[in-house]
Amino acid sequence: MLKTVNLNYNYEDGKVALKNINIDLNKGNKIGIVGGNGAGKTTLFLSLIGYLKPDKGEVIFNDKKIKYNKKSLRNLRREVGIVFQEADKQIFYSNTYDDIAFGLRNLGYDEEIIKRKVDIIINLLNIEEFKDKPVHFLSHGEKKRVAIAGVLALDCKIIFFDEPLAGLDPSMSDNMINTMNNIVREGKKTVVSSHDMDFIYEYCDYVYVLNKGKVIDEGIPSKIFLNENTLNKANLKEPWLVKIHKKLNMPLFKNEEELYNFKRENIKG
Amino acid sequence: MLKTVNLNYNYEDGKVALKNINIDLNKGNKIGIVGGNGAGKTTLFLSLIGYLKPDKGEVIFNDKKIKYNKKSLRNLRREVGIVFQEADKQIFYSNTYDDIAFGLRNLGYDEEIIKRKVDIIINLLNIEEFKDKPVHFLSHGEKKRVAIAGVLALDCKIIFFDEPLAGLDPSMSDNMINTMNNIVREGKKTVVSSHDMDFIYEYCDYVYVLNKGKVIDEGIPSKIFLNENTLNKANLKEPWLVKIHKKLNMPLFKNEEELYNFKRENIKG
Amino acid sequence: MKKKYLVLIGLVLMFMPRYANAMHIMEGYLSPFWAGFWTIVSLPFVIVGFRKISKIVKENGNKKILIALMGAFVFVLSALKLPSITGSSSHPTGVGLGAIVLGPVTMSVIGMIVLLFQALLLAHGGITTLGANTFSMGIVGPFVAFGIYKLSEKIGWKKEVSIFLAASLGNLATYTVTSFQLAVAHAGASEGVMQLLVKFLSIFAITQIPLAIAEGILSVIVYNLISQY
Amino acid sequence: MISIALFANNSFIHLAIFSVMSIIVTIIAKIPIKVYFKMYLLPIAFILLSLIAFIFSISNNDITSLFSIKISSFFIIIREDSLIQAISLITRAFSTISCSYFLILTTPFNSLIKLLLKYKVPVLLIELTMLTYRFIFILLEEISKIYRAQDLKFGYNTMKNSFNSLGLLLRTLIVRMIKRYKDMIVSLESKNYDSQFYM
Repeated sequence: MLKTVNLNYNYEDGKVALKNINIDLNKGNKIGIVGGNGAGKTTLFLSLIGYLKPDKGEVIFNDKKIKYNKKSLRNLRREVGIVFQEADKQIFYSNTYDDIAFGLRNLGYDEEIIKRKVDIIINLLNIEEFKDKPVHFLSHGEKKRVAIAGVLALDCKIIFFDEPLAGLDPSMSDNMINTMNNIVREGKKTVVSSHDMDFIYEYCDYVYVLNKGKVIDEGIPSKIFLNENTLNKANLKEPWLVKIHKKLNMPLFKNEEELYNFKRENIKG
Repeated sequence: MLKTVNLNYNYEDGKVALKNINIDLNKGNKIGIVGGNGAGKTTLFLSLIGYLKPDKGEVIFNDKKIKYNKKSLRNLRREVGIVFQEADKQIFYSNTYDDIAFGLRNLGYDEEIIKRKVDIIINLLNIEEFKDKPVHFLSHGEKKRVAIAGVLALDCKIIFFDEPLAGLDPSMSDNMINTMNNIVREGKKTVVSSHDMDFIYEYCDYVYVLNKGKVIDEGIPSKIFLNENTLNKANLKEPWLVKIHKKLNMPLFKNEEELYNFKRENIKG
Repeated sequence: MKKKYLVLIGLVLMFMPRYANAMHIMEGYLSPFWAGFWTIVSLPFVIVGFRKISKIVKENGNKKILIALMGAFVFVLSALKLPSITGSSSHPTGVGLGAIVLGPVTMSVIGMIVLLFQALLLAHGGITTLGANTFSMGIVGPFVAFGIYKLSEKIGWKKEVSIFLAASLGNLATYTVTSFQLAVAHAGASEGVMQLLVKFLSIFAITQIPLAIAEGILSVIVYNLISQY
Repeated sequence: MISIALFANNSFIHLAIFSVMSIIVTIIAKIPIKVYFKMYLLPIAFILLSLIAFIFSISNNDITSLFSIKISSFFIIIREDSLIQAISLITRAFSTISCSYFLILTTPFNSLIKLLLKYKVPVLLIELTMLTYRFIFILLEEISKIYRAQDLKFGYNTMKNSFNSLGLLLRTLIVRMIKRYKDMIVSLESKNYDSQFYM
């Protein structure tokens, strides 16, 4: 659906930001993009939604090269949305409803349809409790949910999340992960960037590793995170489930539940 | 050195922010303050440095109640500094040296003394490599170190860190933890708040758990993080070392190294 | 809901200058006649400014964000304490810098929006006196600041001098107009306009002249810092 | 209510309005009395300052005055009519201020926007008002955090430091504002912004 072919992007000062990037978002429904700060994750996201025009190479959407005119970008962005790290930079209304409806109104929907769509999203994301509060009284986690709602309302097929867990406490993080799982269950695709390797390891079904603007590795998480070479090169840490696999001779659990089940079986046995 | 007695602080609207807080920073040199967003961690920090005046109760510094006049606050803040979460909001100069010297210059030191003090700190924090770069070219992690340098330059005995690892990638996080360990080795005290329980568990030697403005538990990390009741109440997660202790019948390792050593011994045995 | 508004007030009280040297005419200080009069006087300027802004945002819709950010900036500036020689503290108006950057016509609209929020959020000025305050802070202040800036540029003075004069005289002009507005509104049989005006000017001068100087100095510092960047 | 307060010329009506408003705000809307009266500190400063001008006059005689002090050949006097005028001004000010506080404390901003729409205020002006409102809170939070960090490093302990720190504060704010502007444009584009904020 969305992929890149030999994508190259240079900053204005000529420095290379992205070099020969080939990624294909068909490889999974929970795709992770990992890499240190400055590896090029955000630049890649912005290229994928057509905001940055590559210097070389293409972004392919539904088997067609994307064009950088208003109409085709508009079509792209109906299907591909992005949730930025700082909610305050993507909420423009002090009224939650208006903000969620913003993207829909830009597309010229009828108010009636908008209301229906927004209500569904408000329900889905559990926003009802605070939907009448002015935005500046919302907590960081609540604002993030409003920002996500604004993107979900557009009924995008692919949603990018830039550091979705940044600044969230453990319980809000769980909440966010739940929300993202629900989105995938609705048949949508999520693409996340994060510094939290435990989260990436458990959440994602396919991972791209970026380092200095290049994809240095890709594959399913268990493959990526067992490759010490990749982790060292990109300055990443092993998720703890991988650590106990390697150091304690445990099986490689995909997630915590597997570990708990394993223990139970062991006790039974 | 610094402690509170029945500290109470209410927001302007009368909402309780801190309730009967009794904490004593003599209990450790790496003290952790944990709790969900909105539990009152930042408010507590600001009360401890005299920026917020409690509605009831006291802050005791060197066995004396702190007074809220200019002179005594000045004395307090020479000894107690705080590094905030967002580096961009506490770095004001485009030149690293000037920024580190900011506090010292405000106190009216001679330029010569300032130079000596700043050079020591630059050395300690290993920021020589980028001390001549304009601040806006520095990475997030580098900026954070500059912010820390600005506080350390004042020769504070106690330094608060509000979410020191927020937004840092794994390798920058390691760097930050190293820096904090160095600071403790210099005979200073660090007090940290964080959402990262793995970090708190491994780094701290004493932990206070805050929930809705109250201290609901305190003690050494292994005590706190084994208490499921506390963790549930404050919506915190178990560190993974605690998880493997409980679920896999492993000994309770204080840090990763212990686990690795254990493994080696096991292999030998 | 009410609780939430309290948070807002908390925020506001936190920023509220401890000693207010109010520049704006308070709610209730003008009779309906004068409130209406100054609204009508301000209207043409606001309309011209509005037309100009309409043209700007038609060319580039993103400029709406920029203009609103500027408005918010002027607002937070006015919520800031400014060190002043008299020992009290008060706020800068931001009128000088704003006028130099955006032009005086645009400032009239931004000034009006800012004044509306100062009345609503800071209880500073008032809704019925919005017209009068727009005239002094949104129109006369910016025009004087801008005029002086252009003039001293033409004479060839140093940029710092131009900015200092523009910002501080813009500030002074605002308070002079405020005094005049109060004087004409309250002149009666016993005291003439001139008598009242002299009294207002001399009382506000004590607080306002140091403040105008402070704003001038601050504007120069900000200008220097930004051109270094 | 505010227009009654403004048009009325009777101090008793003013005091009545003031009392009713204060009671509604503190008892029915449950705004703490302490906070409510703290809000009056600012207008009181202005009122006191301007009252000096209203009440005291300089004259070369003290024939019509209620009170006078002689300073060399002048008298500083208080005239009866100006005192009456001042009292009526104070009561009017208090009653209109109480009305606007009532408005501030009980009307959500969005209802205000709806009102503006109803009265056919140009849409662009409403858009700008709405955006400004949103950004005010963002910038207030920013400025308070920057100010706090400076204050804790002794940035405001002398007059000279204060000017320097304020300059740095504003520069930091402006730099961050420019960054914010750029990021917001990206976010607007991703939502197909067509130069219009619909309400």
